[in-house]
Amino acid sequence: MATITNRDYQLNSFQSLLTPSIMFFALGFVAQLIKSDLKLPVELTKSITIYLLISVGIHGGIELSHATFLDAVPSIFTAVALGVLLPIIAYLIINKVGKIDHLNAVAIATHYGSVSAGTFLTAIAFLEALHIDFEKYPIIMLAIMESPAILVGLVMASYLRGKHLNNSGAIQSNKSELIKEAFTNGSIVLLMGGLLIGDIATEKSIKTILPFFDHLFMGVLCVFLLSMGMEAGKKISDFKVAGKFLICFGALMPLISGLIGVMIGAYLLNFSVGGSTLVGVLAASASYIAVPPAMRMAIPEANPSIYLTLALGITFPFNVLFGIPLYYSFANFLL
Amino acid sequence: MATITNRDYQLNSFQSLLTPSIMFFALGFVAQLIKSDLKLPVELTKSITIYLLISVGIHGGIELSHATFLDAVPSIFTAVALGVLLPIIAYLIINKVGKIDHLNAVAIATHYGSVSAGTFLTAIAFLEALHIDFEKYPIIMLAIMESPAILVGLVMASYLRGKHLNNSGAIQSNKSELIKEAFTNGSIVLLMGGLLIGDIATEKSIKTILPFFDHLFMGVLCVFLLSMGMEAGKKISDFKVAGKFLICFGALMPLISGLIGVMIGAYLLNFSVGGSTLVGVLAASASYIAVPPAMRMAIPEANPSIYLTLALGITFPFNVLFGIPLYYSFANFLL
Amino acid sequence: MATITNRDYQLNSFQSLLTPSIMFFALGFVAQLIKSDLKLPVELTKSITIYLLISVGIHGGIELSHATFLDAVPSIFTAVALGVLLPIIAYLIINKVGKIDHLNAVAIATHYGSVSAGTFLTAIAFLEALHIDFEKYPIIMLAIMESPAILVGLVMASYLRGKHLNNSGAIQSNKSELIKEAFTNGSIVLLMGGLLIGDIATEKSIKTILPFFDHLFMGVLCVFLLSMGMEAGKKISDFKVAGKFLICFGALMPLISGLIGVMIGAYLLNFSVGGSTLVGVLAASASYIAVPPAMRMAIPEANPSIYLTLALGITFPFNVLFGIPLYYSFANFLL
Amino acid sequence: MFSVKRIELVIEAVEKQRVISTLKAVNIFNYTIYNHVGGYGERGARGDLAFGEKFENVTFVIACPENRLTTIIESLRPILKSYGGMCLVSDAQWIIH
Amino acid sequence: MFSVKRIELVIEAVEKQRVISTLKAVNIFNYTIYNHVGGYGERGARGDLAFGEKFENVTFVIACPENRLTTIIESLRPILKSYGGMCLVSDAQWIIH
Amino acid sequence: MFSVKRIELVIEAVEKQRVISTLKAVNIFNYTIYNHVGGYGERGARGDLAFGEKFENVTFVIACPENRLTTIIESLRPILKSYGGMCLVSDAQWIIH
Ligand SMILES: Nc1ncnc2c1ncn2[C@@H]1O[C@H](COP(=O)(O)O)[C@@H](O)[C@H]1O
Ligand SMILES: Nc1ncnc2c1ncn2[C@@H]1O[C@H](COP(=O)(O)O)[C@@H](O)[C@H]1O
Ligand SMILES: Nc1ncnc2c1ncn2[C@@H]1O[C@H](COP(=O)(O)O)[C@@H](O)[C@H]1O
Ligand code: NA
Ligand code: NA
Ligand code: NA
Repeated sequence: MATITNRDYQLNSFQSLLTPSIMFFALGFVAQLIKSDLKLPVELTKSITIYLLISVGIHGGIELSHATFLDAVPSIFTAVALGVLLPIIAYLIINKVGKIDHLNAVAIATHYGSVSAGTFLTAIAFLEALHIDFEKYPIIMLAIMESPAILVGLVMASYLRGKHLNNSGAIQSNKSELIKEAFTNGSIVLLMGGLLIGDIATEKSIKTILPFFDHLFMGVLCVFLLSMGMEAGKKISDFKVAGKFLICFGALMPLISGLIGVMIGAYLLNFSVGGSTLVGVLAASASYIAVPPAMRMAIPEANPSIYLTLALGITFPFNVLFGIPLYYSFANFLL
Repeated sequence: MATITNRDYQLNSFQSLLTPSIMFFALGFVAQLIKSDLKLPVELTKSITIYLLISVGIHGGIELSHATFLDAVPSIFTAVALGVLLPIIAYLIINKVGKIDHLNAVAIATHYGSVSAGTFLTAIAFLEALHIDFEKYPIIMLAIMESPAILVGLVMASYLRGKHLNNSGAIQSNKSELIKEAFTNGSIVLLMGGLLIGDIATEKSIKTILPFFDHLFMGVLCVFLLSMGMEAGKKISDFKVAGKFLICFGALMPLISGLIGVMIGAYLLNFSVGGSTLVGVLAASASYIAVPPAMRMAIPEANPSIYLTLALGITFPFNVLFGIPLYYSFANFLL
Repeated sequence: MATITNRDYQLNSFQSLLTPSIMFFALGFVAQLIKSDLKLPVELTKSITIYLLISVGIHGGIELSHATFLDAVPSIFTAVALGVLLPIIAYLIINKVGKIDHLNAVAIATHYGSVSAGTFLTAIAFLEALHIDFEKYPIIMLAIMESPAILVGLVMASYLRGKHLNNSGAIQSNKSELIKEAFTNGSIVLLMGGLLIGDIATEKSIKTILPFFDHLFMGVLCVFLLSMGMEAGKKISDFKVAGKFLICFGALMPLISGLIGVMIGAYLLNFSVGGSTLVGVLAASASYIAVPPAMRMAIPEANPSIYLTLALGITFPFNVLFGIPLYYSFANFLL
Repeated sequence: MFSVKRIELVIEAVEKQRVISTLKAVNIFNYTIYNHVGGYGERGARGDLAFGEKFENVTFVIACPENRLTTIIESLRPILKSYGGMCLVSDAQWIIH
Repeated sequence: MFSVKRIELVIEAVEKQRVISTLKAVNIFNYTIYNHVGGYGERGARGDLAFGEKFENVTFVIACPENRLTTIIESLRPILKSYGGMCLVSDAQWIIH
Repeated sequence: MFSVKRIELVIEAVEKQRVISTLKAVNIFNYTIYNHVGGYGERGARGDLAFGEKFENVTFVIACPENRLTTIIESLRPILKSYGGMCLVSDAQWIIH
């Protein structure tokens, strides 16, 4: 794979931008820009997200049924480390460089330590379109990386509250409850459940459910990305609430962490081009499902419009349109 | 195909009424008549409509990827012409023959110049059950015919308002907004988007999404028609609001325009039996998704119960149960 | 099949507990226990239920298209008999042994005379995982057994009201309306409609819809059981409202009626192991869709929390986890 | 602008049709309805089940002239008696359009 | 706690954006909105079709100081004139937080 | 018929459980709840995202005797302080059933 010529790669890469899933993302985005009245029922998007998480889990589980738990340890460890370090880096950039106030900075930073399953799924579609194989451990990492950043965010927030702010009379949200929520999040349950079931179930019985969970995957993903394109298109009009610095941050942060992630994948975890790309995507992506409500509860002082706009309106489309091919070519360049 | 014997055709045609999709339509209709508490979630019907529009679009796009844009010009021109002429004919019949007041007449007439994707899809199921091939241009026509009638309706309404009515103090709805909406309608976006994606995407990448968008089509269509049967059954009880003249109109108008459509398909566009049938169906069908809300906004003086009952309760079931086989046999007879 | 060694059977049986569908049930249950915020949209669960009922109906219809109506008579007769007798037995146990008041006893008992499609579907998944064939008549029985118990419940309630209670000023709910509803219930319409369509439609045309209604079945069932696991998990926390006696009843009653059902299937209807298991499951399962609202209307004096908790929180999970394998091994033992 | 009574009736979804017919019987045709309403009352929790809008509440809001109030209330009372629910009445001004 | 007017506006879903803009034009930015509202009025039944939230109602609830009431009402009146709907005004106490 | 206070509380969906517990703590068990409520307030728009009922509002309607009002309001105030929302109180008549 690494011997692919540069020209070939460029062709492939451009062609890959024309995969149906990414075109559907663009379609949704454009529909929003031309103010079409197109609407997907919220329940459809939620149902599709559930389907995709289970499918990815099962898929990973089937592959992992050939591996031992020990093999997964480095990936797990890396996932936790990334989840802890990325929000701290992000916080420092936002607060020190961007001069954004402490609590808003923490709330935003936390999103970048966690992950976006939608971005991850798009990356898988991208790799499959290019017929690039990839390790399955990143799927476990996807499940694991949802939570640590939230904990880090909680810790940072209460440290900063103690140091810089005198507590207002506001209710302190129950921290142990928030921590519990970070680990029992719906996406984690579905991913981990899928992984486990794909791992445990006999090959024969798994085969009966693959027509649903496997054959339809790429098609369903198209509808998901159509919906994500529309969400991104909606959020893009909120640009001004974020301000110039944060808009740049929303595109640069994934770049930085994506490249770090690819390097970690390639050199630390010894993954192939495909696997390293996925680690890059995990690092680069910002959560827009699990973290926003957690931050809303934990840091009610912060402005949700800002972090939602950044994660959904800037970082997500950036990764889908530019980030993924970039992390892939970087992985390709390294290996 | 034209050499098929008459008896064979009759057999085929009767058997075709027993396709699962049409039986599901009947099931929904009956469920409503016996007042079953059966209910499909509104979100399910909406999701299925989205799925079907995308699927039809992709399907058409794949076929059209072999054609040039020039080939499509006559179809596009015909679609616009039908969209302009049919509502004028319908208006004259309703207002002159039926003595219905100007604004209600315009509101009703507009529906008959536009199209019903549901009827079109049923016709495709019908043709496929009979193994009849058809041209793909009618799919483009389906997308195009949504809008022109709405513009014609707007123009007629403001002309008639100026001529016959002194404007009440009511707000004049923003016309440019309504025109924009006529062209950025959700169904158009999905159909056109699907066409484009099916056209542009590589054959390889399209194949990955066909298990979802192609293999499931006929099954999903059954659930759609079940739901449409229920809607039609609900509306049928509103018959009396329409009055005798309009009830007849609801069955005769599609007959007239359907036969005109088939002739245009056969002689002007030189389509096969299948393609001509579809042009007939486009001409015959009345919009129940895009036009009603447009008329509600543009002509608030008109009674929505009347045009909804006609389009959904009379013309739609008429076309599904009698119209489609009729237009098909007429096309068969001509070619 | 009957010559299978005991050890083999035990292995098979344990392995069968590890079918994906049952693991998804467990996943949903656990998600609820650990208070995950996982939620499936209500519309998704409803849509899936509709899909499964139609699919099972079509499946049965295809098989029955080879049979004559006469062949089905014994099954139909048995279904009605079970629907009449089981609620009476249940009432006697609840009222005489458990000393629960008359009206609550009737309301609860009625649920056990009717059936749960969810349990039935799980049983089918179980049998298919073990590659056990089964007769299709139980599908007709499933449709038929929804209603008779409701009628019996109505009769019992009005008899007991006359005998033991002086009527309060409460409105008497319209009985004929309730009876009509018992027979035009949505599930019955879908099942019977599916059966009919699967029976009448030509093999060719049915084949076009099988990719949707057949190939996806087992996968969709997983999502259904995930959702059912969550519902069961929610209800389990309401245990205390039921009281010790009723909790035991919720597990013992299905045991009794399940074993009766298997015997009837094996000796009276001469079904195979698979078919007898399904009759056992029909007898054992308690309705949680059709009967609760009927009882709410017919016996407003009874406490819905009790019968919902029993049917959904105790009997359903009992049957899924223990009952089905038990009835199967009993059938295996008999035949 | 003129004074009306605003009736707010929260009742089980299964009783929806009965309420509509009852209102019709006393010549009240206009109402606003909210579906999928949850709640907690003497009869436990409502609106949290995957099956069944049948175990949810619906809310009717009815604006009526003051002199029609008693008739409407009395016609609804038997339904409230059997099936529970809440019925609040307050004063409001109707903006003529 | 201070006195406010509670405006409850039930109107066709298609008019949602127009209402929001109209309110903005008179400097009212805050409101609560209920979607998928059904009803029956002079223009027939609403909210029972598979297509189209476009034939449903939405309800706006707006709490405003008493002295803003007339401005708001007058700005909404033309919409009510063309598209029907119900608008009720009542008294309430706003709990300062 | 007797007089009650009608409390109408619009608050973020994430706070639903906290409100229910808070009400329980002051012995208020009965309420009506509307989910999926949208709105616009000091903290921006609510209820327009594909993810997340968590960024929607819910509305609680609570009818209570006048003498319980202050207790309830005071118990809810801290929640309103941290998470915003609207709380209106008005007079109503409860129709005994
Ligand atoms: N005090 C109250 N305040 C608000 N809503 C109530 C109250 N009491 C009852 N409800 C509503 O009325 C429904 C039926 O009440 P019940 O018949 O008491 O179970 C409940 O589910 C609530 O939605
Ligand atoms: N008297 C009323 N009480 C409650 N709601 C009403 C009343 N009149 C009208 N409405 C509501 O306002 C909507 C539009 O009314 P209309 O313009 O009269 O068709 C209806 O669909 C109802 O939701
Ligand atoms: N003046 C108002 N009138 C109606 N609803 C309001 C008003 N102010 C706030 N709300 C509602 O309360 C929610 C939270 O308000 P806030 O905390 O100000 O963002 C909003 O999303 C609205 O639904
Ligand atoms: Na990240
Ligand atoms: Na037409
Ligand atoms: Na049973």
